[in-house]
Amino acid sequence: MRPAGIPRDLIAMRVARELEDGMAVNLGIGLPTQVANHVPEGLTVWFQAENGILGYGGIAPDDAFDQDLINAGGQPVTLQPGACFFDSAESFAMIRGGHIDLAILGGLQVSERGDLANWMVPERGGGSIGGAMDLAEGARRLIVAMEHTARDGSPRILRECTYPLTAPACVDRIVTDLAVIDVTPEGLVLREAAAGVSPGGVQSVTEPSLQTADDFREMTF
Amino acid sequence: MRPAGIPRDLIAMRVARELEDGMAVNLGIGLPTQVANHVPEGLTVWFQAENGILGYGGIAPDDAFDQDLINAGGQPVTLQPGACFFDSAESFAMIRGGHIDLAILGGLQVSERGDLANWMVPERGGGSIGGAMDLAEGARRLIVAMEHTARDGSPRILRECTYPLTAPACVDRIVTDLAVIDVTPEGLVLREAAAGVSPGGVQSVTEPSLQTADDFREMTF
Amino acid sequence: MTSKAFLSCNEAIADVFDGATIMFGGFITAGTPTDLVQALVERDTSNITGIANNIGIGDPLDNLCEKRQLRKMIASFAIRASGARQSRFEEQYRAGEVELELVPQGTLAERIRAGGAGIGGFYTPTGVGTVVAEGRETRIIDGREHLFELPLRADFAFIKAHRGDTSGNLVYRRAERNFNVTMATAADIVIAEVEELVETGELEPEAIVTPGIYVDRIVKGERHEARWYP
Amino acid sequence: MTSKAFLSCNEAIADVFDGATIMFGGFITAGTPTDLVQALVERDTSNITGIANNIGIGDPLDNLCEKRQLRKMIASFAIRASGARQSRFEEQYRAGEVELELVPQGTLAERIRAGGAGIGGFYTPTGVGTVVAEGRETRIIDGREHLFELPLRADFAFIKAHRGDTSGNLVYRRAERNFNVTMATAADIVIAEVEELVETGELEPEAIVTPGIYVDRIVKGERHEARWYP
Repeated sequence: MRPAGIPRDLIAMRVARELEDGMAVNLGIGLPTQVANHVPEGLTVWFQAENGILGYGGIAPDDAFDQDLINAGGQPVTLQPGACFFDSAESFAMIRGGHIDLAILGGLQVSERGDLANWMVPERGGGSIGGAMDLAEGARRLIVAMEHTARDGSPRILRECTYPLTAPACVDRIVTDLAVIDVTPEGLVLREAAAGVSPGGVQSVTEPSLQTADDFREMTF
Repeated sequence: MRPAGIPRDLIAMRVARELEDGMAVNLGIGLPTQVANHVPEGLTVWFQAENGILGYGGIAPDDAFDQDLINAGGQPVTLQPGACFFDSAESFAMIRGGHIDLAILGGLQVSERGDLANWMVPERGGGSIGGAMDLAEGARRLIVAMEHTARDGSPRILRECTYPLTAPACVDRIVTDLAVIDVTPEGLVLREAAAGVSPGGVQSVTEPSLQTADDFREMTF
Repeated sequence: MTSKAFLSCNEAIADVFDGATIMFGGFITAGTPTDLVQALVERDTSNITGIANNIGIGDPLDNLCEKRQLRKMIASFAIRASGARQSRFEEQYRAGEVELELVPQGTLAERIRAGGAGIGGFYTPTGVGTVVAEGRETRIIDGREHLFELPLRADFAFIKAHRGDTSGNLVYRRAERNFNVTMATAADIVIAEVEELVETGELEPEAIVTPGIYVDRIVKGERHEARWYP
Repeated sequence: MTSKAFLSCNEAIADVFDGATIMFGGFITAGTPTDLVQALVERDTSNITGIANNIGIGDPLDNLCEKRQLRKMIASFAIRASGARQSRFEEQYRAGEVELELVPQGTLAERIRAGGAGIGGFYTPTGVGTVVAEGRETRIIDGREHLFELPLRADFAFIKAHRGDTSGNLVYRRAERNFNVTMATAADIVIAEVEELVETGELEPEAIVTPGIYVDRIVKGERHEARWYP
């Protein structure tokens, strides 16, 4: 049986602990978006929206909706002091040129080599690439934030992705409702697991084999 | 003997008659610069300086020198209503992308095919390309404004340029102190000559043979 | 100078022809040329190839599907990976009635920039090792694989800015710039919709983002309060 | 957030090493990082490869030639075609003491942009059929010959803006932008000199031209009235 994981908001809080002062960070659509609401006290993080904002704050309350002040998912956002605007070509120059310290993207599947698939469910067809391929190639560090398993309980961390890739070998760390897993040249390393979840519990819903880190510990937020 | 030509300022005035309302025009260093001071009454011309200005006016009086408001030759300029600023990458995107209707450049030599040499005198070495190569490739129309002959009286309009090229087959029209000559697929066509100068007089200081246009006439300003 | 101002969107787009390729600026709710697109819907122009970042539920562009005016879209965001409500474009796409060329957003922006900047082509690492790279020319530069990409241009660009002057200079509000700025450089005829149209000289030179020479026609539209559809 | 402000130019450039490649913003008198260059002269750093639009009489960069700090310049404007007075750079160039790589200005700007934008290389028609093309890879695209150009990056960029905040956001005055804006994206360490240094939040978001994340260090310099040398 699949171990019980932490709620989505706690995944966002765990990911938010990866933020460092002064970082430029791009948040993908969906779960990653919530990270903006959990920036640790005292840190300044420059959230970049690929539609042309650097320095947005959290998601804006609904009654403060400004159609010209949205993130790449279309959600209304607020502005921090020092924010600025630019066009899409400049925005992707920033992304492709390695100026984004950290991208936090949602995932459908991640392979043991760190291949990411997050833009298309083949059964459903179509798909939307958006900025994901550029971010996966261009960001200095890439964290995938996702549910550990698909709705039917099948693993999303696989030996090989079966969905079309966003980029090969691009993921550095995976944060799920069950665990924090690093992609390393030696394979996947389990660094943390949710309270009450054992390494064996994580492995039972993960296709490739996980090494348990020497300093393996419980996820904290 | 070389026919007597018009003064440099009249060359600039003749070139200024090529300006049309709303045109984006880049003026090269030297003689072309003076064209900005002869815009026909009632026309709005957008002078582009490749260092990042669109919409400068004439050369500024010396006591109005602003080091941040210079043309690509370093000369102080004034601003017209509707002027704007941009960086060098954007400026050359504008030039290379075909958004400059007319470039007016100085010349050292022009060939009968319209090759231009204007950035280096081999005897002197070194040379400075500046924006000339991009302008010669990118502007929709290119007029060369120059003295008809070198200081020693030798022709500057040649069968082949002997100086290093700025760009091959880029010149549309040549305006000199003696004549207005078009580069056409059929060769050089003499359209106008300065008052008192005959087609034969122009030909005597021009290496390739000139066809005289059916509507050949005296240069006016 | 002759003013570039047009009195109505209908007049500003009067020569848009069947089969035209049209770039549409805007990103979801920000910087969308709503009135120009509506005029295109009313004009009934058909067989359009559209180039835009996105087409989805609530986008004015989706209205072009009502009378099947679109032949093809080149976009980065068109079909949702999640199973939410379908746009009309998505319905027509799934029925095989409209073509879709999906392009990574940064590659789309850079191809348009190249089209406007006289760049013959460029290499990007984006898309390497994905379906985007299938059958495509690649090159190793500095040890890293890159895809070769060609410039993109259009017959028309419909763009939106906050303020503009009668010479075509444009100023954007907040995140309105997105694809508008680059598309203004890459089409034969560029038509700008602005909320406020002022005389030449009223915009601060340092504040102008799109130089007027890029814009052929400018027309005052209305501000449409747009909502986000999650 | 930790402020990026440094108290002096000397401190801001303290880790510039012998043999470094340095981009210098500025175009003749506009947007030149005069105080940073002067600090470099005083620091005696040697064997520098400089990348700049121009080096000539009256340019602060020419002062680097006094103690022969330059090994090589990559520039578009360095040696005058006319026979006017020579800069120290020109003297040393003619004596074979310093190297010069002359690049068309638009190609120089675009190569720097590519270096900052993660573009692996690009094709430009500029330089085809000239000495610039000698021994170079060319390609016919859409019937027109193009040259292949590679990106350009540096260890450091010294840039100048009018105002900046302690997060590194920059605003330029008039034609100050020139190469400063693009160079800010293409060096490992970017050091900005500004005439006025303000707190983060004091600059209007729409007015910021260089986003702060590109700038590593910012220092207040003096305004130097520069003159044009015809």
